[in-house]
Amino acid sequence: MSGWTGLFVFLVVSVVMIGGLLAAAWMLRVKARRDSPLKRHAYECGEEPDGPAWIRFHPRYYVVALFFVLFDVEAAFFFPWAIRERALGWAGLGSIVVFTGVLLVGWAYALRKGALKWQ
Amino acid sequence: MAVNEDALAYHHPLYDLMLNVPGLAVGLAPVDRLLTWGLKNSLWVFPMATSCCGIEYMAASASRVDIDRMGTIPRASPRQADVMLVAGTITVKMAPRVKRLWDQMPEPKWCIAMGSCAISGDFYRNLYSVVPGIDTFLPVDVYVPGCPPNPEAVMHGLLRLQEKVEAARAGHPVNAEPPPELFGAISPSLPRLTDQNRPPELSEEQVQASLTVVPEGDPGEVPVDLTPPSIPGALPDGVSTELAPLLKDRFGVAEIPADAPPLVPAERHVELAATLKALGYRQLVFVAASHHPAKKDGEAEAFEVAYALRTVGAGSKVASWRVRVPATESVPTLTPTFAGADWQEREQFDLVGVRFSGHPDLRRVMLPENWEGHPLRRDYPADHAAAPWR
Amino acid sequence: MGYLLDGLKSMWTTALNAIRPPFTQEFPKVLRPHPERYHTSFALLHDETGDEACTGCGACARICPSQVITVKLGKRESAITQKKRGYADDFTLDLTACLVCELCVQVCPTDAIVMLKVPELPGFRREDLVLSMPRLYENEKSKPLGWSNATKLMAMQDPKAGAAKPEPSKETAPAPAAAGAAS
Amino acid sequence: MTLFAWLSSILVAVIVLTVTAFGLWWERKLAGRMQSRLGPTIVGPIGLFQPIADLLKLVQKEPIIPQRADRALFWLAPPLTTLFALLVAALVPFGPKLAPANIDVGVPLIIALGGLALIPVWMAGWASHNKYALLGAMRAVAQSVSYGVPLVLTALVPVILAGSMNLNSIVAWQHRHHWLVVWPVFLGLPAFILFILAMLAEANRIPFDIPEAESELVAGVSTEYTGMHFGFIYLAEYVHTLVGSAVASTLFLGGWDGPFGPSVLWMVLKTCLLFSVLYWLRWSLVRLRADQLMALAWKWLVPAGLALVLLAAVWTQTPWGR
Repeated sequence: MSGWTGLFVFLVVSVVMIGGLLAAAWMLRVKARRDSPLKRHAYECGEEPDGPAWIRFHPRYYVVALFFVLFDVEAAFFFPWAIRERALGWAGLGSIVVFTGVLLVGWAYALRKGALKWQ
Repeated sequence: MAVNEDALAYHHPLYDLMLNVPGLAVGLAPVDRLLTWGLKNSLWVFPMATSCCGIEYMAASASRVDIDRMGTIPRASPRQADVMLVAGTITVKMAPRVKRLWDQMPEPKWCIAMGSCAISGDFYRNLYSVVPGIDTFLPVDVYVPGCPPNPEAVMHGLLRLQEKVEAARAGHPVNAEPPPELFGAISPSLPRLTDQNRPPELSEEQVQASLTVVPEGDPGEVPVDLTPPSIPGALPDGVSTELAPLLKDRFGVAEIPADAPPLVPAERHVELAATLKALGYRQLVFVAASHHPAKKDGEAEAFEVAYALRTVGAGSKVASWRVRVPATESVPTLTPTFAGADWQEREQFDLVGVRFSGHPDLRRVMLPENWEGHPLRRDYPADHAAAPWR
Repeated sequence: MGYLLDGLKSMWTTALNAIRPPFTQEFPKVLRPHPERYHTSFALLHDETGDEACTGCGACARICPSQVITVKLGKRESAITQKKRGYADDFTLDLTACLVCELCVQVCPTDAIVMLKVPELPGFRREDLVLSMPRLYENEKSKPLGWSNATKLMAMQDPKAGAAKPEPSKETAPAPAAAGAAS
Repeated sequence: MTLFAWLSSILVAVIVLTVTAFGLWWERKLAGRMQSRLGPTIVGPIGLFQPIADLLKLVQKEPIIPQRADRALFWLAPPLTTLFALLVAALVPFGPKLAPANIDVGVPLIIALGGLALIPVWMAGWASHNKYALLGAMRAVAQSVSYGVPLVLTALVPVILAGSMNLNSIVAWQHRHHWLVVWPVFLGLPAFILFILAMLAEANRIPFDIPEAESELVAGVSTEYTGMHFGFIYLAEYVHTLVGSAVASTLFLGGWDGPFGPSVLWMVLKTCLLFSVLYWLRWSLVRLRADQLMALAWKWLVPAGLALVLLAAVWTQTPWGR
């Protein structure tokens, strides 16, 4: 339990420190006397911003996210097994090999299907 | 401490408030010194490098001079930069972009004009397309002379800027009054941002100049009397000999001048180009137009457009001709025959003002969209008042 | 695999660089020696009699590609030789638009204008970079002068002399402001 | 106990931030030397006060919020990046039981906090309403998400060998046996290298810094940020690297374990050394393309991580690893 208290205390300390920096920046900030209307335009290498930036993205990013969900959830299953690994012995090892095997079949299938082709 | 409020383009809202609390001001003096020290020792540069001075700036960042020694690092985004280092010629088309980037930098910010082009436009300063010094639209803090300045000079400029930062915060800005005997020594004598007698609305005008079309009187009234030059025989070698019989037999051209391309009737020249293309002249080398103002002996204003084609491969042959039309008429476009004529004709339209009939997309290609007039016409004044930024 | 090998190679290179002495010459403290014909700023000289060498002929103003030199010709009696000759009443060189091409030095018939070996100080105003006549004569006294003047440059091009030319001495100390230093 | 928590928290947070600030200076110095330059020399003795000057400059800059930005997110994101990067430091033991938070599920918590640091990056990219920032954030998310998997897998190797997820116990196990990179070397060394690669990718450092590739994306996520807000993003990147190297040295290099002297010294020494090596990598390598990056993660690092995990499990069943 004490560990979590420590983490909480650390969180408070960090928040205070970062907040202090923010407050200092707020207190010491400068303000322009004359503001140009161009100042708050989005930066686009000196050009007029061309349309909104919140646009649709290529689905390849979505595929990466799907991949991640698959593997990270599976990787989370490793943790409980990992700390009991010695006690579980060869039986535990065998079952995790089977588990990994199934995972790898899915991995190979996805690669074969070109899920990571970045075009 | 004693920040001269009027001298700086920015102020500290809360900090100023704290200074007004009695007694606190004394305590804040070291804080102020510390802040100034931070400000002047961390000048991050936004390199606005457009030409050869940019190379010298790069050399300044490299091993020999290494401006990182004084904490100067380049930032790609103006939002994080403190100093805009304008290194190179700024053209009229570039100037609004420079201005926009300058505006997007957060205060406090400074500007260094590096090299003659940025300071005054150098020997392009009377050219229609070049801004005669960036201080016509930007407040420049340090001028680094040279063409280009060497890397040490860049660092020296930054060191001078540090002096200026410190002096400005101490309340005595360094460039208060220019020596009067030097007024008018600088040419062209255009109003600069630092000029005391510069009308304040001028800056706004110059910003707007490239954003909106400013209605102006007809600039074409300047009397210019220049004999129209014949287009020089730029291609003395390799000019095709088979062109002469072709022109004489099929296109009815009477004489073929020795020192210039032959003159072809405008209505036949597309056909000529197609014929030549069939003969193997596959490449359009150039389209070059010239303007011939009206002369006193009654000769009307006219345009001449010269074309040159060449065969592709070893032993290349060249065929060239010209077309002359009155200024009111247009030249038939070559775009259907040679796709490359598209942009070249656009360029001639842009700079000289020749119209090409049948051209698919006849608009400006080099100059800004709102440019007035055609700068390579002979009656276009060199220091054109209507040109933006002037 | 290629990336890995190249990466290791570049890591080796950077590691070697890190233990080598750096190239940097610390600018404000250490000044790099400049070549004798270093193109930077200008000075007007006095001739061997101690009179102003410039005759106000305006050859420099005519040849200047960016037209930064203005010379005002005046004729008066010399205070030293008592002969009447041309003088520059006013001489202004606008360094803000100067190309530092050295053409003015090359055409000067009296070797009156030469280049300096040190650059002009970066200025806070455009006017700081305008070299007026007092400043140009001041430069002669206070700054190291470059090697080249019109006579020496002409001698370099003399076909009889060939390419052989007296290579200037390597001293980098400021040349003395004595009259005739460049004649 | 609570007093200890407060004191150690303040101490660790201050130390991490200070070390990071001078890590900035150290990096510029190191980068300079690697490029035959000197790096900062003018501000303070051997340029030591350069980060302080930078900080003092950054707090004075004018804050600009772009016209179409999401104001709240735009303001909140950069402090959060620093906060999450900093939080990991609470879990790293600087000596036997000497950590602000000694938590039994340390390893997964570290990975979770590292993953959490992704959210403010995405917030910043989205809120800026700038194409470079958004593209940078998109790439950052795709990259961190991809490299999260090998990170988890390689962190499992010490967990399996030590039989605990508590960082302190892992170091204690290394203290009793060997440092993990030393023995079993065929497990520890590849796992260490993989962990470093994945950690670099999570922190968006070269060679995995496509989210802020200067040559194509200006400054990536931080494009629209001025002043201290940019400073926070900048700081977070370095805190992330510093804390990442602290975690890596805890998991694989024996943490506070050393042959002599105080344990804190060893921990700091190892962390700083690893930190410097990461800079060495940064100034030597070129960045990978986005597709190469993804291919590296999914085609090579993930299977390699799985293999390492299984190998570690087999090793613990053999008489030598028992």
